[in-house]
Amino acid sequence: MASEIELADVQAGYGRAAPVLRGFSVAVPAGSVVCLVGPNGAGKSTVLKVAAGLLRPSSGRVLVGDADLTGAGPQKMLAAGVALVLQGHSVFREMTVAENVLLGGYTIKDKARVAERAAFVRDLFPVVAQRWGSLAGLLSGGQQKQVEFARSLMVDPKVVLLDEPSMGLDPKATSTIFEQVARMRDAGTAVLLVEQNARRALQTADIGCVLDLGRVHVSGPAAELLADPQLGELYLGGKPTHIR
Amino acid sequence: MPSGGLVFQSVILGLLLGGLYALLAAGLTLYFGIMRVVMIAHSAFLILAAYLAWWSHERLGTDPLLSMIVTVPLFFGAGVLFQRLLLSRLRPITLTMMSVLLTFAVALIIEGLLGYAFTGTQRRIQLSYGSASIGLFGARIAVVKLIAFGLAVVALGGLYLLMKRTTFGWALRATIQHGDAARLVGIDTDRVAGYGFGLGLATAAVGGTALSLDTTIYPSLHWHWIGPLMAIIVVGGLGSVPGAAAAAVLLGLMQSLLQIPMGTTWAQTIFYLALFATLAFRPQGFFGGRLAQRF
Amino acid sequence: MTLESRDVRKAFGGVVALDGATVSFRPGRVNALIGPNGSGKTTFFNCVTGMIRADSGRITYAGQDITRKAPHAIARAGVGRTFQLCRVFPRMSALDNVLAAVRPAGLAGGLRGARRRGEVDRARGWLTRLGIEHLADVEARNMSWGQQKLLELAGVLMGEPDTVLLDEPAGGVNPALLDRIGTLVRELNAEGRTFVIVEHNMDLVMAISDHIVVFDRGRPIAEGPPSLIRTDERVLGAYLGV
Amino acid sequence: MPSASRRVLTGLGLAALAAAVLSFPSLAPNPYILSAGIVVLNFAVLSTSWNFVGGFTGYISLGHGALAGLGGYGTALLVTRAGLPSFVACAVAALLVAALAVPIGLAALRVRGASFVIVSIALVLILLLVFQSWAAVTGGSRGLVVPRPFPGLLRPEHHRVFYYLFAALLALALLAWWLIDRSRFGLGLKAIREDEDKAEALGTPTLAYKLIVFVISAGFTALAGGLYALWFGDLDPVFQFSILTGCYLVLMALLGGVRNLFGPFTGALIVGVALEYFKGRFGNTPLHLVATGLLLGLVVMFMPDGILPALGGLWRRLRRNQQSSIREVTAAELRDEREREGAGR
Amino acid sequence: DDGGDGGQASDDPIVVGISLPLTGDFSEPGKGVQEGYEAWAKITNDKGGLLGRQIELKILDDQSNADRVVADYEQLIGSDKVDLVVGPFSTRLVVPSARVAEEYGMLFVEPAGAAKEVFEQGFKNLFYAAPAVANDHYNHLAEYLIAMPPDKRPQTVAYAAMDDPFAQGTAYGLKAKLEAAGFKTVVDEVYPPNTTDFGSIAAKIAASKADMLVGGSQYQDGVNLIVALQQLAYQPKLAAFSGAPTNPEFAKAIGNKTEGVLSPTGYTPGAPYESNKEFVEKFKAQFGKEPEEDQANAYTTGQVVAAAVTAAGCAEQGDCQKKLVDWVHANKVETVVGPLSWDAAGKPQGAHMIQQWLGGSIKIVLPEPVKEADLLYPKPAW
Ligand SMILES: Nc1ncnc2c1ncn2[C@@H]1O[C@H](COP(=O)(O)OP(=O)(O)OP(=O)(O)O)[C@@H](O)[C@H]1O
Ligand SMILES: Nc1ncnc2c1ncn2[C@@H]1O[C@H](COP(=O)(O)OP(=O)(O)OP(=O)(O)O)[C@@H](O)[C@H]1O
Ligand SMILES: CC(C)C[C@H](N)C(=O)O
Ligand SMILES: [Mg+2]
Ligand SMILES: [Mg+2]
Repeated sequence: MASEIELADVQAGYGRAAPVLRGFSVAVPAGSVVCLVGPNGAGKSTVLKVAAGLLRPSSGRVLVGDADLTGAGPQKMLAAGVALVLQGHSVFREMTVAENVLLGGYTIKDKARVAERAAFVRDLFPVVAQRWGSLAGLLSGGQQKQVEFARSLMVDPKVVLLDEPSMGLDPKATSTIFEQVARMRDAGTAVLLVEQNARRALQTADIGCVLDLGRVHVSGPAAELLADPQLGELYLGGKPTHIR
Repeated sequence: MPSGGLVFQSVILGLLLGGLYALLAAGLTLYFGIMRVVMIAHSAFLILAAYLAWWSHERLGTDPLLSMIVTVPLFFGAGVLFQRLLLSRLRPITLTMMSVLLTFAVALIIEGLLGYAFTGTQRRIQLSYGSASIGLFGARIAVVKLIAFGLAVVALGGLYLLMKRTTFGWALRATIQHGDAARLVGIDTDRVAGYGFGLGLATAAVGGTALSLDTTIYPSLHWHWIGPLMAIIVVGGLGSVPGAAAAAVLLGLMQSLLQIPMGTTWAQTIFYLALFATLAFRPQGFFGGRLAQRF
Repeated sequence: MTLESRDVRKAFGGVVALDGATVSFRPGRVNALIGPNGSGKTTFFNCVTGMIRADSGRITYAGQDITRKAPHAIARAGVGRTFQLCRVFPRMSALDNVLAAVRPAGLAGGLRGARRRGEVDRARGWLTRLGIEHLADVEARNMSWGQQKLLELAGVLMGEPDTVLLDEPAGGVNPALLDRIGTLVRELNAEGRTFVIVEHNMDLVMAISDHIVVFDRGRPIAEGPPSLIRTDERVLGAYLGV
Repeated sequence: MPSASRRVLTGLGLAALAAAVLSFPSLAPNPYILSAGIVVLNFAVLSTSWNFVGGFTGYISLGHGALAGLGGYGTALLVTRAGLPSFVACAVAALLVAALAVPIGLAALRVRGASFVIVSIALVLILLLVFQSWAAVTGGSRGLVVPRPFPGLLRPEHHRVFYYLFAALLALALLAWWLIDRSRFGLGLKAIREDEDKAEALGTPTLAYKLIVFVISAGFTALAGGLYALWFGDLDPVFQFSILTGCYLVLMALLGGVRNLFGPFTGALIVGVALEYFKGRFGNTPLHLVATGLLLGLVVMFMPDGILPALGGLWRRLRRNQQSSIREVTAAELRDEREREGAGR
Repeated sequence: DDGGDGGQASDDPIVVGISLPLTGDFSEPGKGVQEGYEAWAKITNDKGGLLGRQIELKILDDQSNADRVVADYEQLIGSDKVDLVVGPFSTRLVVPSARVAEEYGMLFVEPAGAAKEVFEQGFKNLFYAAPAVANDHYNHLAEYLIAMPPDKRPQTVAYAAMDDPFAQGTAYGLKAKLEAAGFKTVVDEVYPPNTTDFGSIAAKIAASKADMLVGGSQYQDGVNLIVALQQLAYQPKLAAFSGAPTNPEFAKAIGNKTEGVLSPTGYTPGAPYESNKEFVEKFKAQFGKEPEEDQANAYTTGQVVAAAVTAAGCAEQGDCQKKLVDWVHANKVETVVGPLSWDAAGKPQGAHMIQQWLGGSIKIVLPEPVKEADLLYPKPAW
């Protein structure tokens, strides 16, 4: 089956400094979750930025479906069905939760459809419904994260790129997110997931991919990666119980 | 003790003046509150618009209000270009500081070119209805001031609706607050930011025309306006159009009334006193402005 | 040097973020503060460190009332903190970021050179301990999220606080490094430092903490050692969501 | 690192600079050139003074022209009304302005970024209004005449004396800036520039720091203003309290580079000469404003860090081409290294 | 220019250094002064120059800025080594520049420092080349009003003056005299030079219903005040403005409702003085318009300097300047504004004429000996 999104031999970086990604490739088939793990600074977020069109690769190709969208901007990418949830906090701080969520549907022309999606995300994240009228910048860290996720769910894209979606979320909300990821996969969406909560993420994922120094270090079925003790120690963390 | 008639007349003058202030400050609210840009050149653009109105009247004999047909789109375009070609290239980290200097540079350039083209002579449009007025309970309302006030109401109302009710307004605010996130929901941030700036300058075209109806203009006049306008948007709560309007009317009124006992020069200090009082007691402004106090 | 709060309230407009929070963090322990999103943990930190002012209630540190003290005074009293949305000095090198935590005493101290040998060595030491020594000369804004998080921690530790408040230290940090942070916390604790850690990574919390306080809706609903908290009904209901 | 040779080089550079500055009066072909030199030095002192606040803390003040004006008026009033000797008056005025800077700073430094800019503009405008309106004390628009400190001196001699006074003041300001720059206090200020809340949380008393440096800056600015008043002789509120002056100071500092000791000085030299040149070049048209504006715009767009850093960067790039500052290690290598370290312990 | 027998002068030209506000706030009158100087140089050169040498003007722009004007004279005297300097426009610029000239020992005749402050600085080399200083501009009007029968004359007076030494000086000179004679002051407003909105000032004046209005104005502020007063339907019985009414644009600017408006002037193109005919004629030929006061004052300045140079027989820096100064102090000079002489402070000893708009043109109404028409009182509505 053809991949919904594919990065082939991508080289990318910031400004004049040495490139961050050097010959990175990944393919995410429709209806599957690919989980990208790796140490801090390995280039995971950079991969997602390239995939979403925020960062133009210096070489290599970005394919969405059958189309070559290398170098296309985020709007084109979105139009092609690729959505990204950024790492860290990217709510529109001085706009209300409502405005944030509804802006998620910026590209949808059909008003009724926007309302429908809004109702859906309000159901999914109680915080969003509760704080519908307050300024998003005033929410707690985890609440903001939920708003962001809700915002990205306003469209239902073919490819979802998630940059550490569970960061800062309490266990309940984390579960909601992973359930949602599974549900999207089941609905045929291709999900490229970056997570430091690696064990949890790999449990949800179909394919795991370890990134180090801008290259694919290992990739394979998620379950296999989980079982590899060496990878566990280097990238996934042991069971922290041994600390004391 | 001032007579009741003088007080009433001053109230009317103050309200009319406040309306004009609100219009002149509207663009600043836009760039400053929403786009984090300190636009020193706003008043220079006001003066430029006023000059264009004067010039078209002088040359073509047309009513200065008609000049807006040209200046509004012209300024809008200039704003878009200014944002796209210059402001967007500044580094976000130092945007506030650099925008001050860049727009200051633009103000100097405009002042210099105006002086070059029209000399430093003070100019004033001579309208057939320039000294006409209508009576109201013993006070007089100058027709030109009333027109300026009307322009202010229309422009401000439009701006408010645009920002709060239209997708464009939302998109603009989103763009400023988190560019990357805005692009990721599909907003063409470059274009939106450009339009936002263009809009601010378009208000300058309207404001400048209103200004030209009843005052003298000269190239360095913009310095005179910077202080009061900045004070108005701080008191009004940065970024809040209704806040700026309320502050403008209030300060205009106070200035007008204070002139009775204190004279022209001292009455002007009210702007700065209000500014300092605002910062001391309510840095987020007295009318709205929620998160805006610190940036 | 107990950190105590008594009946602290903080409301933002209609939202009550802290609703009479009374807690006590004893010295020499690794304390954890957990609770659902929006339960007031960060607000609590902000009140303790003076970044925002509580509406009512009292906060004491080592017996001293610090409720109305300025943040820098509280920091000088020995309470250091990190931020949930990690904050570093973007246009300063990692080394300078750490050095900036050195607090000069008085005017003479302030005029001393900022890059004295001993302090630079100490700063490098912290970078090394957190595994980012290779980034010493890189400007903080050019670092990845996790790297910045570690850098922030290094800066706080450089200030040698007796009590360290960490707001989600694990958020976005690679699990392999997480072990390292956990170990570091235990080591520093063994050296005598007290910790209060806000964290959603339950594995980490359970592994390193001696004492856990659970917040819900702006007040503690349970506290005790990890073994107890893990099985507490209220905690399960409000937070762990089982 | 060849730090010893670098130090020698720095020393030589400084000596050369000092020699150039000090020998200027004897090289100047006529008193006019000398007076132009004084103007440049005055600008250099002012923008260096500005840079105490602007460079370290990143607070952009467009109001420093007003502080200089206060220094000038203070000096003049102390001489004419209190009968103080000229230079005593200048010092006392600077102290008074520094004292006045405390409440001003307390009010203004509470707000950041753009709001501070506005406050600083407001400071100029309100002082202009006060000094214009309060004619009984300040002379208002009729101006104020500052008595000559050396009444017997011919004008060229007068210039020469003041040239050296300004040079000494500049040296003092540079020394103070250098001391702060390398100190912990300075590092604290830079931290404020980067993230004020964070600096506060790390234990930096930010308000006190900002206030101290603002007061120092105000003091130096007022000294320069006072000295200028003694040299120039005529004060007029319109010129003493002008935003344009404040903006020129910022332009100079920025052009040279706010993070460099000699940045503002370099900027003052360039802008001072440029203003003189534009005046000659565009004579009786307001195009000199356009030229200044373009210069400022070009600096902001293409050299936001200033000339000195730009030159420094060029130099570094020429010497060793493109070094990557990020050392590259994979997780596995890191682990090995750590294990070695652990074994060593 | 090859005028007359100028060719035989083998010497270098006499360079006259001038700084003028050609840009900035005072650029309008500054340009007028420039024309006056240029007319003087051309007319003099056409007649063979001074001491047989041609006159060459070196004009710098001071941008209406006091710092610059000082630098300019510094440059002219120190660097360009001009032979003579003459003054800039406006009291604000004259005082600092006169100090430079003084300290270099140069003769300093100036066309535009009329406020009394100029003469309080102890300058010994300065001379104001016009009939009267600001405070004396309205002297004839004051005399006239005081001489009116007490029940017929205006009872209450409103003053509004720009905060500028010159403009204020004119209004306050009149005010002092009228108050002493028992005229009641009902409004006394001062407004900053940059004022553009006169609504509130006008409201105060209108509310006072003053019989007479005195404006210490330059040009545009006077117009603005009048329009604002028209908007409030205020009608004084007498209105006098310094500056504004003599401007050629004035009538149109206030909707041609000029009838009866008064103004003091130091110069009129129709003045009977000998040199004036030549001036007006040649000025018209050169610039295609009649000279106004600013042009005339500059020309007068030139005439004074020329007389001194001719008498002293020298024109260069150094000892010659002392001779020139001494000569001007000791002598009377015939000029386009009449014969001028000065006190020790350089203050001229005369008064201005009073003009009034009558039947669409401005005519001299005071003093009696030179009047072209009778003063109209009360003035018609505007
Ligand atoms: N804006 C930037 N400018 C320059 N360098 C950058 C920038 N952003 C990231 N880098 C560098 O690129 C490398 C990869 O960064 P990236 O953000 O992709 O890492 P990451 O794998 O997402 O790490 P983390 O887990 O910490 O989020 C890092 O070494 C970082 O220092
Ligand atoms: N400055 C503020 N203005 C208004 N409301 C605020 C502000 N700061 C926090 N709140 C509200 O207070 C509540 C508690 O927020 P807080 O940040 O303390 O939560 P938290 O426990 O740290 O959550 P998280 O785990 O998501 O970080 C939230 O509902 C939040 O919306
Ligand atoms: C004042 C500071 C901006 C200067 C210092 N040299 C630095 O690089 O940060
Ligand atoms: Mg990342
Ligand atoms: Mg939190």
